[in-house]
Amino acid sequence: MIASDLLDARVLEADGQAVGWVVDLRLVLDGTTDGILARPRLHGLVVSPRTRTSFLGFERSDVRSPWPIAPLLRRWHRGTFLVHWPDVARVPEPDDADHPGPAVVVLRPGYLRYDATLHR
Amino acid sequence: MKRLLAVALGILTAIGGFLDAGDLVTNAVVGSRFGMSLAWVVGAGVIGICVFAHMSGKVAAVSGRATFEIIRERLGPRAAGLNLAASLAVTVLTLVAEVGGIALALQLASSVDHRLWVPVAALAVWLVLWRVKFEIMENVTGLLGLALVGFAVAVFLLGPDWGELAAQLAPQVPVEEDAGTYWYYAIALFGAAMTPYEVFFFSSGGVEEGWTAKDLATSRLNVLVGFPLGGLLSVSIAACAALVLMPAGIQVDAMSQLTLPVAQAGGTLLVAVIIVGIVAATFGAALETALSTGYSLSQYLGWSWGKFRRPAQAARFHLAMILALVVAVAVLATNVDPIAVTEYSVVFSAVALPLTYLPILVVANDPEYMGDQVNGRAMNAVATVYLVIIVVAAVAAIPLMIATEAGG
Amino acid sequence: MTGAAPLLPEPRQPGRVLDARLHLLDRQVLDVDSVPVGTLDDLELGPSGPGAAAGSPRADDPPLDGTTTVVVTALLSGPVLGTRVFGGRPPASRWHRVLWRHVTDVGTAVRLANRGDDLDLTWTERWVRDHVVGRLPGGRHDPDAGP
Amino acid sequence: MRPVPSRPRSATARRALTAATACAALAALTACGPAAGRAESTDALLSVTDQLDAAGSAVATARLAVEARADGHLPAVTADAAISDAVETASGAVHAIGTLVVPDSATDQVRRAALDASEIAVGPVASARTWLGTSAADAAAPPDLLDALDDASTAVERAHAAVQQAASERAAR
Repeated sequence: MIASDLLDARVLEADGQAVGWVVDLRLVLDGTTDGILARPRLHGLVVSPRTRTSFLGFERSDVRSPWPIAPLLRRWHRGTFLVHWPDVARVPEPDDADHPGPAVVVLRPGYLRYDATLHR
Repeated sequence: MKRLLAVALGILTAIGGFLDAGDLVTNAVVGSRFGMSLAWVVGAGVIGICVFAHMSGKVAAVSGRATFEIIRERLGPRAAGLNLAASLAVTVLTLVAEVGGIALALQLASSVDHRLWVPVAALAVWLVLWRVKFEIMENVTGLLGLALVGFAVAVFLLGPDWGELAAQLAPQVPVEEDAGTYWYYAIALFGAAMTPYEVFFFSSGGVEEGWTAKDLATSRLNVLVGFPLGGLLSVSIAACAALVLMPAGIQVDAMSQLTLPVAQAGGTLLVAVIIVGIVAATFGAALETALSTGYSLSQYLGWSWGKFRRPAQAARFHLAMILALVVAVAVLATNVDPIAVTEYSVVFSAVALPLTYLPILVVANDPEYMGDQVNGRAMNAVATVYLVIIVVAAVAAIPLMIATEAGG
Repeated sequence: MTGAAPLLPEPRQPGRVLDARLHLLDRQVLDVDSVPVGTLDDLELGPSGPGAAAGSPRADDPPLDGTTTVVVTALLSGPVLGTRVFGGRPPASRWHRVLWRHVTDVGTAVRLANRGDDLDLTWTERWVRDHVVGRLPGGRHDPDAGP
Repeated sequence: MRPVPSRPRSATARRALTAATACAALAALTACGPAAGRAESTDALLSVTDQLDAAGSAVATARLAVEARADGHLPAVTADAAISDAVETASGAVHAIGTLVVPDSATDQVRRAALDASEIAVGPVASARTWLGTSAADAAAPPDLLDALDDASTAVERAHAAVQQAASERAAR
């Protein structure tokens, strides 16, 4: 699997209800040490209910300037949340020639939505 | 002298933006058709490029990341790729104009047909890119380009009625021109002042010179000396044209016409100085655009780049510049008018400028890159006003170009 | 907000938190001498465990989902860029991989412990050097050494 | 010497394209032939004025260069470059007016007069270049050359006025 298999994929709840798109992958460097750094573990998916584009990340940071770009983008991405990886039931199949179409991530029933803010 | 050399990067960058072959002629066209009534646009452009270049220089000095690296990081491969395509179109079109412009300028001093000068000019540009150290390159072309101060001297020697000249400064559409044409030229001048390759060159030049956070003062000095000087010279050219060519009923369409007001003001000597300045400016702009081609492509794709490395250690970067020069010579071999080529760069600038400005503004506010050197409130206020101006100008550029038939 | 329940606070994580797109993708990858070797075009993800990063992932690898712990095994560069721009997915055989264990730092750029020339992904640079630029006179001239 | 007098020529091409588009649009909208014809002829006249402007500008450029050269203010090679650019602009204007297709005979009459004026302009500009080549350094400009340039300038201005008058009459109709 590669990161872009997941990025921009549509996110569905178990009953098929669409909840947004994967805009980013949350990684945590707490795996076993591999070389110098710990190996990044896929901790969860950052899901935006409105848009696939999240190139500036204002909705996840505490940066409020420059006004009005930062507040506008933050507003545009309001409702962005984090789902933990164990709450993911199915991911898009790579090289899936039998099921062409938009890539889809399906969440487990009863999944939890966490705050996606990054703390420095 | 040392102070002067410290600002060579800013001077060379500004020359490439305000005084490249296309702009030399455009400034004279504007002066001969609109008098001084568009000088305010140059003023607005100077402030804009100062803000823009200051932020990109600061990001390069503090984070070590040049502008196109930032564009790729913030915009991702698609939007950055679009920007890359548009930026390459602008830089290569300008490079074509500059190689042709060097040849035209040499013709003014030699009576040898400019078509014969084209391969010589391209080879000379390549040799400098290949062999000359970055600092020597910027110092020599920057200092020789200062000979264009001759245009400002010419304005004084022409002894104009200063009151009348100042009265022309008010923004107004001359009776014999229509508003669409006026605004088309306003956008062309603004776009020329704020061409994206200036910040690619300026920020990468900072990296070439090894700037760190300690060099922020140098960066600021470069910005505050270089761009206002470039703006002043470009207004001087317009003033020369307004004083001599406009009353004579001359429409500027060739570089040679730039020498006429200078000859009237200061005679053969000043003409010689100006020709040296034009050769240096077009040569400097050719270096700037060729390098910007290499910088933007390398930074987007993660290639090793820079004149501080041996060419073999930045092989693809050098190959890209060689190919750009080959393209320039090939285009000029079709007998196209090198000055007319730049007319169309307005279109590509309209795409590239907002896509370059936005990521720089965003990163200049990001503490992960800038630490405590993030933009202050005043800087952000000015920068945001200019973001709006840039977007408006970009949206208006193409319809105005079509409506006025490129200012025809 | 969207009218949904308020979001749960995210517990503090025991290690450094990085968001792939925000902190890793499209950053410059620099070698041990700070020479750019590529951009980080994509990340390879694989199941955690010994030997996970040893070979390229294969088509018959079990599909990954929330029941498996997934880690970043390698940085990808090269042809992956084309598919990120235009869509699609390159075959795994065409990925240029740099194993995560070579990464020494993630900042405004990603730094590696290796020399760039030792990596597969710089083969075009070496090809241009050996066949074009290095062959031109002065191509290996040090700019600091004077003319 | 500039390779192509591209501004005037390409401007004509662009104008022709715009005219064609405008025509098509008008015809489609109103299905009214005469209206399209009128737009076409006004456009042609506009194009002729532009070319006359270019010819006048070339004459003025040559005159300024000759004066500066005679006063010893302009190096010979630079004056030569300026005047040869002017020759090219002037002959470009003749070519453009000469090949312009006009919709009716009245417009064609105006066009012919403009063509004559622009042809008159080319002569003195070209002879300015000849003078530059033959004269000893810093020789005073021969009065007949300056007179010829002035005459050319007057001829172009007169034609310009005539075309504008024709255009305004056309518009009034």
